Amino acid sequence: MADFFQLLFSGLATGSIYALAALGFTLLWQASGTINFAQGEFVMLPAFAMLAFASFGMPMPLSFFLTIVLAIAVLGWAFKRGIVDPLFRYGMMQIVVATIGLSIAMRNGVRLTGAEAHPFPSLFADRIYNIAGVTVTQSDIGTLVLAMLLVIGTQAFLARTITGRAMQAVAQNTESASVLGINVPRMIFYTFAINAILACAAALLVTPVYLAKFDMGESLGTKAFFAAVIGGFNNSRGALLGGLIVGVGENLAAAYVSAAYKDAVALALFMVVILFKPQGLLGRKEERKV
Amino acid sequence: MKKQSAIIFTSVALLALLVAPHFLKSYGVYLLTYWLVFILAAMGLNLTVGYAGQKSLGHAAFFGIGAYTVAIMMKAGFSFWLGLPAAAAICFVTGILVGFPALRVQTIYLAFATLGFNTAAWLVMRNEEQYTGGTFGINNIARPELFGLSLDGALAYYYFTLGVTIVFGLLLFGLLRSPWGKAFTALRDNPIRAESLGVDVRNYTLLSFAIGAVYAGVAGALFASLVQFIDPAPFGVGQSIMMYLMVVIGGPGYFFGPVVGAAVGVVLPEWLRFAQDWYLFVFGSAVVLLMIWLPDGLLSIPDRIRARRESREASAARAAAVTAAAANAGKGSGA
Amino acid sequence: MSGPLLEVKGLKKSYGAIRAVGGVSFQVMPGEIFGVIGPNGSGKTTMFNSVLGQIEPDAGEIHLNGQNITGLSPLQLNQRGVGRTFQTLQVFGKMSVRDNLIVAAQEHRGTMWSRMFAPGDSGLGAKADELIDLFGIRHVADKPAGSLSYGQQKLVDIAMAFMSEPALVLLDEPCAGVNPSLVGGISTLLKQLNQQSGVGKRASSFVVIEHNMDFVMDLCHRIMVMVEGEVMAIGTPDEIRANKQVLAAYLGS
Amino acid sequence: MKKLILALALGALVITPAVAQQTIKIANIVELSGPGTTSGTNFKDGVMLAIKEINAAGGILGKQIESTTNDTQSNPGVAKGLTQKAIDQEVFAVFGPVFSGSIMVSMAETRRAEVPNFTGGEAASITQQGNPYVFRTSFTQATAMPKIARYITDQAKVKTLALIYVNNDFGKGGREMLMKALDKSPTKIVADISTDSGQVDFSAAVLKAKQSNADALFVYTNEEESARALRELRKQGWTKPVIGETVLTSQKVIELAGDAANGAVAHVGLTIDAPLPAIRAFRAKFEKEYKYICDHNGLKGYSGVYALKAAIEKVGKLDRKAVAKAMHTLKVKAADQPGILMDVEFDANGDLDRDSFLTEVKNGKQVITATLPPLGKKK
Repeated sequence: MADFFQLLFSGLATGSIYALAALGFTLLWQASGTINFAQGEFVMLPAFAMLAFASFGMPMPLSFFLTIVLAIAVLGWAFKRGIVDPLFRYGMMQIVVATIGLSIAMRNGVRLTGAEAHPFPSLFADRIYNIAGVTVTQSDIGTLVLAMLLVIGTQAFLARTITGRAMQAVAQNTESASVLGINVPRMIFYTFAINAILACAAALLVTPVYLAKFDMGESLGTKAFFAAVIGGFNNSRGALLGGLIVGVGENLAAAYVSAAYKDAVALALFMVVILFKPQGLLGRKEERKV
Repeated sequence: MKKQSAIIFTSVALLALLVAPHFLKSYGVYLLTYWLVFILAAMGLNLTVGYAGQKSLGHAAFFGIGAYTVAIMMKAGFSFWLGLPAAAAICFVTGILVGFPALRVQTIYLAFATLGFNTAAWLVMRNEEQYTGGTFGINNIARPELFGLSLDGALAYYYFTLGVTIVFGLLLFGLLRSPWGKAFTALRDNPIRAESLGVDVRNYTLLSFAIGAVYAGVAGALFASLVQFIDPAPFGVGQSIMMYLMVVIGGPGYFFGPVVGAAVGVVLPEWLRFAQDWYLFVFGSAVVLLMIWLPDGLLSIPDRIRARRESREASAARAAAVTAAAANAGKGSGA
Repeated sequence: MSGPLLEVKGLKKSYGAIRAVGGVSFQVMPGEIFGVIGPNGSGKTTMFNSVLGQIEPDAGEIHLNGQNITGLSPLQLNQRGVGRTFQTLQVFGKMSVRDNLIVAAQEHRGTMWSRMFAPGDSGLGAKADELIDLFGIRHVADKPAGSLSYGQQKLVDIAMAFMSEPALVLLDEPCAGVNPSLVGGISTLLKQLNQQSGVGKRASSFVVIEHNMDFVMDLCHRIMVMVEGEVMAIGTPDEIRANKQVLAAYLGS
Repeated sequence: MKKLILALALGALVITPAVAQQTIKIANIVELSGPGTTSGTNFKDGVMLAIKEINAAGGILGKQIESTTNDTQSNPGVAKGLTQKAIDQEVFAVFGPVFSGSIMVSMAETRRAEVPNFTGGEAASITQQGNPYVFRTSFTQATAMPKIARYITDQAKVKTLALIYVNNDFGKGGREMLMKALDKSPTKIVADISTDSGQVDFSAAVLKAKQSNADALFVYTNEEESARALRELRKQGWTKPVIGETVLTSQKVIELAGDAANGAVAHVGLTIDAPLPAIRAFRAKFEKEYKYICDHNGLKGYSGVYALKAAIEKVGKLDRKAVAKAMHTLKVKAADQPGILMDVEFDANGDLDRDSFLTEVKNGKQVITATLPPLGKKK
């Protein structure tokens, strides 16, 4: 039984990381119908930016702050203006292809600085706790708690603040939102900015484990994508649920089913969700338009 | 007029394809063959995505199924000529099965479902080692013979691939000109209206997947014999996304879109190698810029020029009308 | 012998607690133009969609030529000779006008397999030309349908419904959004089509939903008035005009 | 941007045909993107450093080495084309690729064109096909695994062993060779645990190893995954021996795993931490040139070029066939050819053999605990 909880807890810690990246997927999808295939790279770039600032001797909090500013400008504003805005009216195909191109460019651009994995300072002390036979590290707990707080905080922001509600109104119905006098382009930009900030936060939390490497976004992006679909692409809470399900699912599957097919469990769930509840476990149904 | 120029253009391109390899060394011939293989695969995807409007991100799975079918059968001692139709048949059936989700879900959800199928197929290729060789892959896949002629040489295999591509290209062209082509397009543009007009949405959806899958399967079979080695890596989701990119960049729903798109996906990175370390960065950026510049694909350029000319003429006509009206009004007030 | 072409018996449909259609019955005779009017929310569209197989009714039966067609899919209905138009524009934007017309009837020619690699116009070229001329859209016949003006697209949309020479055509607000100057034209066209002015090989019946009262009164042989999911009256235009109850419902009590 | 223009200019230079026979052309065909990037980059940098040194010292037989580098994207289909391109350009030898799938296709091409091909791959099957033009730059798994198996059985006295491997050609090849080597020994493998390349969470894998109650654990994954596995082992309180091959005690793993790497034991064919002056000097040069510490792949590329140099000098002329023939049974002494770093011996298959080391991580440093003689000498 302790073994089970060991797996469960590790899975939750890993899953909360997926959730954080998945949240960005769902936010962008809701606000602008963007499926960002460069989402993993959006986490990788801030990790390198922080390392770069730190290498100039800046303290971590300052480099984190500067990275956020930079990310809002580049991953938020420039991404929206340069890629999403011109392609928005053409639909999903074009944005998918453009973000694929973007991910190739980002990954290989960073690769030019080196193909090595770099260690990344952890926010948490290197301490291990033993609770009833289950060993957890401080970073497991810290990552889980912080990631949950970020997801819940984003939720609260969207639900409780005027700006957040305006953003949700835009996500649900752009036309009526603009009739209500909401500045739609600005709200969409806010969503992109939040996505950029979340990416920075995710970078801070995941990089100590994933290690700063040019291709770290690849597997993170895929897992987050699965998580977002399972949870519900148009629901931010779904991202959390989806992330945790994928994280826990692959651990339990590796231990109790087959390590080689551990991804198949998340995959099977993914397929079932798509075919029988395509809006995701927590997503709301989208009307099929004639 | 448009038809004539298309015929001239096609014949010139064909002639170039026939003559080109004689001016190239083996690397160039290999690259051209590689390109042809991807043209064939992308043609199939263009039918599924570009004409029938079914968003598929699982095309590389069919490509892999075709490749593994031929490789495994040839290793078991069967001829390539048995493997090729087997690959096509297996892909056809799998394509129909994969089409069923498309009857339930559309747009991005369909893309997700096909992506899931691709991942599942890839896991099988990697894990079922006794059949597929797992991550070691299958090595020394032979090239076929045709009427006693060995296709082992680079040039012979190139012409063989070219021949297959042309035959399948003509078949697709014939299909798209037939009522089926219209039915697929109707399905893409407006499935509900199509059904109310008697278009059997279910059959055409499934067939759009199945026929697309056959093209990918045949391409996969040619790929296995071309590289003479396969492992699961080139049949993953990444490859599906690349094929999707080829279709969209070339111009979905344009018959020659895959030709241009596969050139971007296969030949462009090779050509960009002069940029050395930067080449993939340049490639990725080029894709982004191309998409922003031509969201409907490279082959939309003529349409775009025509549309621009027409709108210019229309606005000129409008301006003339306004001037005339103003002149009339002037007269009226003057009187 | 000359029984009703379409017979709707006791059709009911509710959405949760809201009753959309509560027991509607009517008959449409061969060759008849049957109008359906009623205020918004009176259940016209729900009734329409039930007949067309878009939604499944809770109760009631629908018969075509005496055959029960309740619950058949739009595809099966089309195969049995039911055509329709939609309230909003539903042309295939990237196909030419001519191809739009051809695709509207090609599935009635031969089997699916016989159409594979068959000539692109399915032998429907002459038929399409006939309708193109009738509808006066010759000058745009080779343009993509999506590039036409709204009125022109509406004409294409209506013409498509007649390509397969259906026995019954259901028209959902054929004048919605159309320039008033074109309304009269559509009315004339529909009358011509109804009287087989060289198009249909047999008399076809129409069911028309429309808000434009003049149009309905001018076009239809009989009219059904629906209010709150019920049939208030069925009769000739003159009878309906004289019906006090209808007037009250329309002018508001 | 300047870099790009420079690259464009360089590209143009590469395309212009070199003056025949004045230089020795070498093609690097390596993984510079995709999953093999780290290995490929290290290998290429090693090759380039050797070329630079040799050219500065007057070249081989007085001729300068000229090199081109191309990225296989870790894709055999691309590797095949690039090998043909190199052959079209009439290179004297090909270096790379490192991934065994890619080398399988590239060596078929080089064999046809009779061009010596130096691979960084460790899969046993590469040299089992009777291809006279393919040469190793390191031990094969077929050489390394028996050495480590001997250690596991005889010295560590392990009765039951758990095995964590990465599910790719590298991991699976090593797993097969280890199983073969342990087949007749008293050591039994009691847990056989597959992990994915790029895997992040090793809790399930480590848990399974723990549940098997094995005396020791063998970890055979790439650098980052090894580091994560070591961390997870420490977290879950694993106290039994952790054994590996080459990667596990490498500098990169120690850097990434931190304290968790302490105590790990591995057999290393050629290590950057070997207490040999030649290797120390190489390490310093490499770090100065490329600003990172190279792994065994860098050593492979570097020493591979020197092996080629030795063979050409032995033949005394630029004749591919003769050089390939000389490579078989070539013995190079570090005393004569310092760049080879350690005495090395090639056999008739193109495999090489030499001393190797048993290493352990102590206080965050790789320490050599024993030097193992070549496998062949014991026979």
